[in-house]
Amino acid sequence: MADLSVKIAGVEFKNPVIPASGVFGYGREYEEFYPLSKLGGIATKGTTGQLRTGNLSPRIAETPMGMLNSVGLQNPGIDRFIEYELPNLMKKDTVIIANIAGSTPEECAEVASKLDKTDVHMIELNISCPNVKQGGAAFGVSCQGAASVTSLVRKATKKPLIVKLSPNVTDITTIAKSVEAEGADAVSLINTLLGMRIDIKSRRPVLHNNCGGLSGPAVFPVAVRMVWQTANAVNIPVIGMGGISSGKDAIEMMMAGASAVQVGAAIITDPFAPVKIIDEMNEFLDSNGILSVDDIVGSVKPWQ
Amino acid sequence: MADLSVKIAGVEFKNPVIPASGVFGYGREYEEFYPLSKLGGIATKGTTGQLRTGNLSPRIAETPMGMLNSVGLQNPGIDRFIEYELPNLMKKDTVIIANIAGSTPEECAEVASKLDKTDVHMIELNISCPNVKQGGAAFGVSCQGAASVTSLVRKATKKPLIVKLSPNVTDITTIAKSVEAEGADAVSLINTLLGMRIDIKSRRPVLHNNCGGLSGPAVFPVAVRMVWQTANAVNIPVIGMGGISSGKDAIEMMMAGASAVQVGAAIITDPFAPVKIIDEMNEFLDSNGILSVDDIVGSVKPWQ
Amino acid sequence: MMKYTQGKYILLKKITLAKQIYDFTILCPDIAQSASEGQFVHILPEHFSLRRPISICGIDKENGTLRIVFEAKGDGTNVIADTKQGGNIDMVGPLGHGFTLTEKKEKAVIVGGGIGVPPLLPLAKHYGKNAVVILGFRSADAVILKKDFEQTGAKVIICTDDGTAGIHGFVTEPLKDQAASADIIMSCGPMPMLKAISLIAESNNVDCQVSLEERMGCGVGACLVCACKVKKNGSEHFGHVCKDGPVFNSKEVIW
Amino acid sequence: MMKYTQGKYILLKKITLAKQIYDFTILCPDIAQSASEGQFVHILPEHFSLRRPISICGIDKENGTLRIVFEAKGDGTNVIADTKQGGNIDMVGPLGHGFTLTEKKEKAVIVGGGIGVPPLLPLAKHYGKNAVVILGFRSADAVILKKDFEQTGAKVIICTDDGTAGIHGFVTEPLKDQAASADIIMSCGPMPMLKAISLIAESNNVDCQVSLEERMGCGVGACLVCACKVKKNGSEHFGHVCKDGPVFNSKEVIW
Ligand SMILES: Cc1cc2nc3c(=O)[nH]c(=O)nc-3n(C[C@H](O)[C@H](O)[C@H](O)COP(=O)(O)OP(=O)(O)OC[C@H]3O[C@@H](n4cnc5c(N)ncnc54)[C@H](O)[C@@H]3O)c2cc1C
Ligand SMILES: Cc1cc2nc3c(=O)[nH]c(=O)nc-3n(C[C@H](O)[C@H](O)[C@H](O)COP(=O)(O)OP(=O)(O)OC[C@H]3O[C@@H](n4cnc5c(N)ncnc54)[C@H](O)[C@@H]3O)c2cc1C
Ligand SMILES: Cc1cc2nc3c(=O)[nH]c(=O)nc-3n(C[C@H](O)[C@H](O)[C@H](O)COP(=O)(O)O)c2cc1C
Ligand SMILES: Cc1cc2nc3c(=O)[nH]c(=O)nc-3n(C[C@H](O)[C@H](O)[C@H](O)COP(=O)(O)O)c2cc1C
Ligand code: FES
Ligand code: FES
Repeated sequence: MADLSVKIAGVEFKNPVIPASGVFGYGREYEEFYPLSKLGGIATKGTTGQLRTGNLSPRIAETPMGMLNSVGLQNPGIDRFIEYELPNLMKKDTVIIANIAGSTPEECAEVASKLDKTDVHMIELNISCPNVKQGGAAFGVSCQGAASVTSLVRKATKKPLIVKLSPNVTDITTIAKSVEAEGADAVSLINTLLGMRIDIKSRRPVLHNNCGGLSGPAVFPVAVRMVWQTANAVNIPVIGMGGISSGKDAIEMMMAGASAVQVGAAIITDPFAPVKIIDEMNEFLDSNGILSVDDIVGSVKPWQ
Repeated sequence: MADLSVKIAGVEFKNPVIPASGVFGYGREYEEFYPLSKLGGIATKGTTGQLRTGNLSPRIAETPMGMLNSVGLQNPGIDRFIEYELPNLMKKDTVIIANIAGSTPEECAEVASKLDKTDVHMIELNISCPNVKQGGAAFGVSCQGAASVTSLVRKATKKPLIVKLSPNVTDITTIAKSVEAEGADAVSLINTLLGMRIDIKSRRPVLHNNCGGLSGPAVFPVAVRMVWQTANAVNIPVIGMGGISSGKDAIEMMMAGASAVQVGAAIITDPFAPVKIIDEMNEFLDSNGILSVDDIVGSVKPWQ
Repeated sequence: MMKYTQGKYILLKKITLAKQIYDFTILCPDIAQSASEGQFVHILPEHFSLRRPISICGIDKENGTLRIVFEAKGDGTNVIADTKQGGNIDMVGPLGHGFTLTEKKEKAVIVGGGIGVPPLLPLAKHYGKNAVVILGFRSADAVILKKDFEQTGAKVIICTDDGTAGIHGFVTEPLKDQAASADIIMSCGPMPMLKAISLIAESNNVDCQVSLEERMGCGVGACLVCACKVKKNGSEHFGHVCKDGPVFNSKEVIW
Repeated sequence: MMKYTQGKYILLKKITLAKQIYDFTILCPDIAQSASEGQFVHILPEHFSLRRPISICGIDKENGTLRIVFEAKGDGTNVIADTKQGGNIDMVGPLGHGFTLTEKKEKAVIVGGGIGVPPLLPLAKHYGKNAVVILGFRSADAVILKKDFEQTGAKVIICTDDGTAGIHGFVTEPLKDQAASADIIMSCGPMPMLKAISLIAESNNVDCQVSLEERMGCGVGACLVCACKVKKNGSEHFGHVCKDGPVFNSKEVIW
């Protein structure tokens, strides 16, 4: 058994596998499959200042080796999260990462400052959602937008702060550097790629929101590339995600430069995905004589 | 049999299915499978001012429902293309689209002006390749880069000019609008998404170029979204591509707003892909009582 | 104890009931043990990313089997339909909030439409001779499970849109005759049918349970993709078909 | 006439030759008819995007069959290996530029290493008793096709890395004894082996043909992904393994 533990921004993880925000709710449902203590950590559903009902259904569509979703940040609001979900999660012997979002930098900061007073281990700031003050463009698609929301949230909390980046950008490294400069302790990537499907019989977009976020194995090569680029551009740890569905995928993502990985779509396909991934990582490390998973982080040897 | 013919920038296509640049060479090999006259058109391998040898091998990697390539514009140069390949192609009773590229706007313009004196039907300007004058960033990732190369090429030729857009951008519609403003007669999209795979045994990137371009069914939802956005943003025709592998995919892309489609990766998987796609489109149109393929272009009814 | 199970289960028996309609008996003792009426299983077609929700049509706890009846409609259900007898079915279950059974002696009017019919069979079994079952189909060749329903002792009324079998017309006609004397109405089928039925139930002041459909992701209530608007305690909110449903009290549904 | 064919062909016979090494006989009259020594077929594993190039190990024009022998190594070849007898193989072929046969009466020294051995069998058949075949394997349990080569009448020399069968050592040792008297050398196997062989051929001034490998896309020469550097008429340029090769004159190869 290899040592799977990793440390990110001062927080110890028993292993580097974390269900991604949005697919795992607050863990209650998956506890009916396996103990949550098996997981390295849990990234909770994105939480905003107030309750949000999200988009109209249908909210999901199948794509080749992937899926589109348009849930749209449905959540009960930060107060309810802190009161009802967080205390339960904090008992589960795993790292709890509260994923947060908002329509304005101020909303994000307010949510963060409420979490600052709780026991939550880390905060993950999702900057892929539209900034209403900037005409609806996502914070995360410009350096300025990303920096301004990061800076405000950074002031609102002393908790380890992960900023989760959008892949729908020309150069993700410039965004990563600007959130690093504003005090992010880590970055996580990738959020979903914007996509669309049309039902050719009804000529309607499958998603009621017209467009949605693409995730699953289809996006894996894009995610590996962005993680590799970002890990080479910043000095803070990178948490990698996007299409990971096996232990080998997780190993590949860590070799590209990720200090830990998140697993999203794969859990929708197979609820046991994260525990299988942990087992498969162990197997790979053991059969290759690698003693600690830490040793493979960023170990890819690029061609010159 | 529905009417499959379409007209783009004044050029008549017998059907809207065109092998994409790079997968079909100059058609010689596929003529050993079926007559090229079955095809709506052919986009030839990207041609530059001089011979190019491309990148080192390996140049291809498998990904979930897709592939990465890093051929790197290997081609014999424009003079050899005009002398040896074009005359042969012009006999094939199909629309010939010469795909061109270069390291500087001037190189692109020079290639275009040489083609201007030939019988080629259309020119497709690939702006996804690095602009050496701008530190190696692709022309196509900034409005300015895209506009400047389009403007120079526009001056060099009276041929119908298609500008082929890169998907590796924050907002493809702004790029599309800027090439429209410089006189492009049509835009085609998407080129490949930048991706990477690592062989976890050797810890080497699978591609000798480290990164490569992702194409195939995996990217289809991203392509549909970008075509839809672009068709709604410009007044010139859009040629859609990215992951099309069936007649239904082609229909979906056209409903999203494409006036014709190109097929790349699917031909590598199945050499007969384009002819199968033509047959399947016909079947769909017939069984749905649609008399002309033109009627479905942009016919998606988005949710409000 | 864990409530949900996931695994690859053996397809024991495969029958074709009508054109593109399959009847599967699957060996899955753990799921069968805890399954109840109106719940569903979530099946992964090989090489797909999303599971397909299929209602439970029969529960045999003794033999550890479940029965499902489904239509091979699109790509995914066609792949499931291609499973060979003896082959594997990747399944998560039992999922969802099913029908709430009342006492056997009550008069239950059970109304099904098309491929919404299968999940109602266990209800007919429960209420037996006290049940009136009204089943609507497109035409005679689409009629399924008639014998199965008759064997429960229930009174079975068949309707077809084109009159090729049973009553010519919609299920709502016979329902109108039965609703006044009903203690409870339970239904599954297309949305317009469910809506019409719930109006009849309401006007007769009879409790009514309906089974809804929505596109699903996780199937367990975590990913929030299967949202549907529901009224509860006067206020509107989003329920989730996979966990709060698929069966809802008709008064909760916002049509 | 069309030169290439693509289709789904029936797997007539499937044998396991050694651990993870499969021997397939495929009914494909159109491909068999035009196939020649050293060419390959391009096989699509179900649900994959890229085909796998596999050399032709036997051509039976009369019965319209091809024989291929391959190792189930990675994901794709494992899927191909799972094809059941009677099942379908999606195949494009015959592809590539194969070995250039000289007159039967010449002394051909044929050298194969590991999974590079199968494409050499048709050569041994051609040269028969005038051929000397030197085959290298990891160990005794990896030896394949020994009997097939012996049946051609050729002299067969087996080498193993660990000495568990035949000569203990590399194929280059016996080759050194044979090269001086050879009219031609033909080889397929790992790159370092091919390089060593081509050096021996050169120092003995014997013509040498080697079969190379490169990752492939289209397999027909159109996509340009299988580039390898070659020398021709003194100048370096990119050849393409799928069309200009897989067999090259060893003097053309840039090692
Ligand atoms: C709770 C529940 C119980 C069901 N029980 C049965 C049953 O017993 N028998 C039966 O034949 N059908 C049943 N259905 C409908 C069945 O799930 C769909 O017919 C099936 O998912 C369609 O998949 P496909 O691969 O054929 O279609 P595709 O068009 O390939 O599906 C694409 C996506 O849309 C989803 N989708 C398409 N139609 C529906 C639908 N009507 N409801 C939900 N998702 C849909 C698919 O699950 C998939 O995610 C039930 C649906 C739900 C929600
Ligand atoms: C002309 C030619 C003839 C061949 N003949 C035979 C044969 O007769 N018997 C046999 O066992 N093998 C043969 N090979 C090697 C065989 O093609 C590879 O072992 C096979 O492609 C590996 O696929 P995979 O799915 O097992 O591996 P994966 O690792 O899943 O493959 C990933 C990708 O890399 C490619 N790839 C991996 N290894 C090789 C390789 N060595 N050469 C080319 N592409 C590779 C695959 O084709 C695929 O595109 C031949 C290769 C070439 C080029
Ligand atoms: C149904 C669904 C809901 C999601 N909700 C959120 C969210 O609330 N906040 C967030 O930051 N990311 C959200 N994501 C994005 C994922 O956390 C993850 O970044 C993305 O899906 C890529 O990983 P994957 O390919 O493993 O799914 C969601 C993804 C899915 C599929
Ligand atoms: C092997 C390969 C080579 C390519 N070469 C070129 C090229 O020379 N010029 C170009 O504009 N696009 C090139 N492309 C991109 C395709 O033309 C197309 O835009 C892209 O692959 C998306 O379509 P697809 O998913 O159908 O493959 C190439 C693609 C592949 C797979
Ligand atoms: S399908 Fe995930 S919450 Fe219902
Ligand atoms: S594989 Fe396409 S050119 Fe060789």
